[in-house]
Amino acid sequence: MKSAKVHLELLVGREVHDSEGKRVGRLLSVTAEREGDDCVVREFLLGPAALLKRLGITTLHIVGFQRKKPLAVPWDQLDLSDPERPRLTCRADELKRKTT
Amino acid sequence: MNMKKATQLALGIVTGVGGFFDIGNLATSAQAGASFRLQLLWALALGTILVIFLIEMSGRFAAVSGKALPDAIREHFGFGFWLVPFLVLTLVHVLVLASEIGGICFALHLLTGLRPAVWALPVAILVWLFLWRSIFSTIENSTSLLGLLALGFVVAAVQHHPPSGELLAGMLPSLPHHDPAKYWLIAVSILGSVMAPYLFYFYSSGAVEDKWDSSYVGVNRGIAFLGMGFGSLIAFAAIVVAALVLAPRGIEVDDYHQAAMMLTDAFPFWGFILFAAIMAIACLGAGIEVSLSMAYTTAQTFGWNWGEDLNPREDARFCLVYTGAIFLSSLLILFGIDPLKLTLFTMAISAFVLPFVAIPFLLLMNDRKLLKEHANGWISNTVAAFLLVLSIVLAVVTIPLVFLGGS
Amino acid sequence: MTGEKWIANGVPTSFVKTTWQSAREDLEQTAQDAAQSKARPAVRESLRDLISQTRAAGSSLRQAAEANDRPGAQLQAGRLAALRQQFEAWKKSVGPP
Amino acid sequence: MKRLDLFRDVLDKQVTDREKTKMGRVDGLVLELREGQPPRVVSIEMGFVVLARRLHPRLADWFLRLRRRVHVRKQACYSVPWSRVLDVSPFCVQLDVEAAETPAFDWECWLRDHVIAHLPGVAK
Repeated sequence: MKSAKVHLELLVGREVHDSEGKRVGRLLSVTAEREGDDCVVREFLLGPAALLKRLGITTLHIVGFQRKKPLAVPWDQLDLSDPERPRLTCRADELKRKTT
Repeated sequence: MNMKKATQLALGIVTGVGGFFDIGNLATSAQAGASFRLQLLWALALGTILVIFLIEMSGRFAAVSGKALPDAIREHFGFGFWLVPFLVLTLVHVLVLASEIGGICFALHLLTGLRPAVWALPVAILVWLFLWRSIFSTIENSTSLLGLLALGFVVAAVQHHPPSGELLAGMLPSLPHHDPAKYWLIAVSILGSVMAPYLFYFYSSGAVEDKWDSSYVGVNRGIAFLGMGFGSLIAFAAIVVAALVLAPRGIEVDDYHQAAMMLTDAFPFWGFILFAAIMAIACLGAGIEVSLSMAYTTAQTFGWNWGEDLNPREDARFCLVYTGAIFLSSLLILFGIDPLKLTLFTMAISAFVLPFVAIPFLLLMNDRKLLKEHANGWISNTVAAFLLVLSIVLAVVTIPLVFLGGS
Repeated sequence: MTGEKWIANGVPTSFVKTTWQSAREDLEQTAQDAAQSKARPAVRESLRDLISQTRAAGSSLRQAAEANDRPGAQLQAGRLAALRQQFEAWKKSVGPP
Repeated sequence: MKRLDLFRDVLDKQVTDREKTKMGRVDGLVLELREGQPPRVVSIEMGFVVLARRLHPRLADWFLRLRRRVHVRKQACYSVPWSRVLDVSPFCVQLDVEAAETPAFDWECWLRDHVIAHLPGVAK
């Protein structure tokens, strides 16, 4: 697979489904770490707040909008090959519960 | 409170007083007083309380985060969310700027008899020169010091001995006895003129220009309460004068000529000249603030270099925004649009776009990560929430009113 | 009110001219509305009469101001004030538009 | 800042050059998906066409067609490799570049030389 390029700004608030097509949440945050000159993605945070997407709000730190705790998805469990439809590489409940 | 802060507080209050009163307040106050005597004072009182809180929040946000409002809104909510309000508010600001320029032109028309349209270009050049040659602090202070002239309304109002009973009654919202559409339209226009969007973007950008930091929160609160409070006093006085001079003569203000004689009872000889001078200076100060506010907002939206203290060579795009805005809006006056009708229509539209201003406030001021302990307390939050509800009601009500009220 | 203020030297002559000019535009507008209105002919007639008298008084006030003739202006200002009274009375008799 | 939230701390952030001169905003971020390795941030993108694409792809195409006829900037989209990022702070993303030499300043310089220079009262 050649190294595919993805435009992150187009993924803001994009709906994410799991391997069986079940809706899991919206992409609200991408956590990364700087290593020397590089910056490597560690995990993605999915949130329930659909309103944030319509308003195009990129931050989830807004009082009162976080009913359910955002779902942390390690980098290797989200397939971004098709940016239009990001999908989990497994079922929602199989997500490794990594404590961030 | 060291010396530097004390002077900044004093200057801030003067700017608040001088900068508050503009063509929108003058037109809506004259109309309110002439048509409904003191019955609409409550609208001005409500607007003043809200604007005091909003100005305080804008200043506090800029002082603590070091970012002006447009800058922070784009960063926090993304380009998509900010683009629509940005375009809408830019259009409103062009109309407000045209009204301010129209005000100066009309004042010169009063003094010289030449049609306002004749003055459109010379006035545009005057406003532009103010911005092009002087740095931020001189602009802010010079126009506001001159703006104190508007206290002439307060002197006139006191001389007319307004009936205190009617004054107090006016402070409470009441239903109109005649032509309700016009009553509510003027009420909405008063709110629109008091809570003009450019005030907040200009004030927060100014706080960044003056390099405020979180130790300025106290100064900011003083400026917001005293500056805006005294500033609204002038608008109160304008309503009182119109109510005691024009209303008894059955004169309704649908043309600035009628308003021009408001001060002639109190000051028989130079009342007319004073009115024209106040109108010109208030509009000049406000016109400069609006054009600067547009330049700040645009530059911050796209991340350009900005700052009134920079030489035009260093921030070409920033300067060209206000240059373009000034001459574009002066065209409206050049084409002979009636300045008063333009002002009243603009004030109503300012009320209509309030939700675009209110929503970011509620969200931004609660960002604990950025504002830490200076984030909104429950009082500011309730006011911001109330404003949001009010602004949505205003947005729904304004358009039908504009057609019904026949502005 | 303009006449009254001009006589008291409160407003410049140019102001009288421009105020009268914009007042006349309003008068023409009212005259047109009256012509098209479906009110009873007698009512329309009395309004048209009031308007023409106001037009005459107004322009003579303007001429008086230009000729710096204070007594003349005083006379016209009085006529205009009386006409306003009649207009108020007419409005009451006709009831809300 | 070690850990970054790419949306909140980088996207739409004010960009400045070595001397803290403001030169635009982070309009876009490009990730590179690598086989068996975490995605890597490749570059920052700035420019109207990037913004337009965020609103609607067709808007971006229209904008590019417009550029063929009239354009000031050498490239529509100015992309900066992530390695040039000096620092990411709450205020700005600082790049190890000189603003005036980058395409981000093309408009600024063009307007300065062709418009501002001709206006009165400006030191050449």
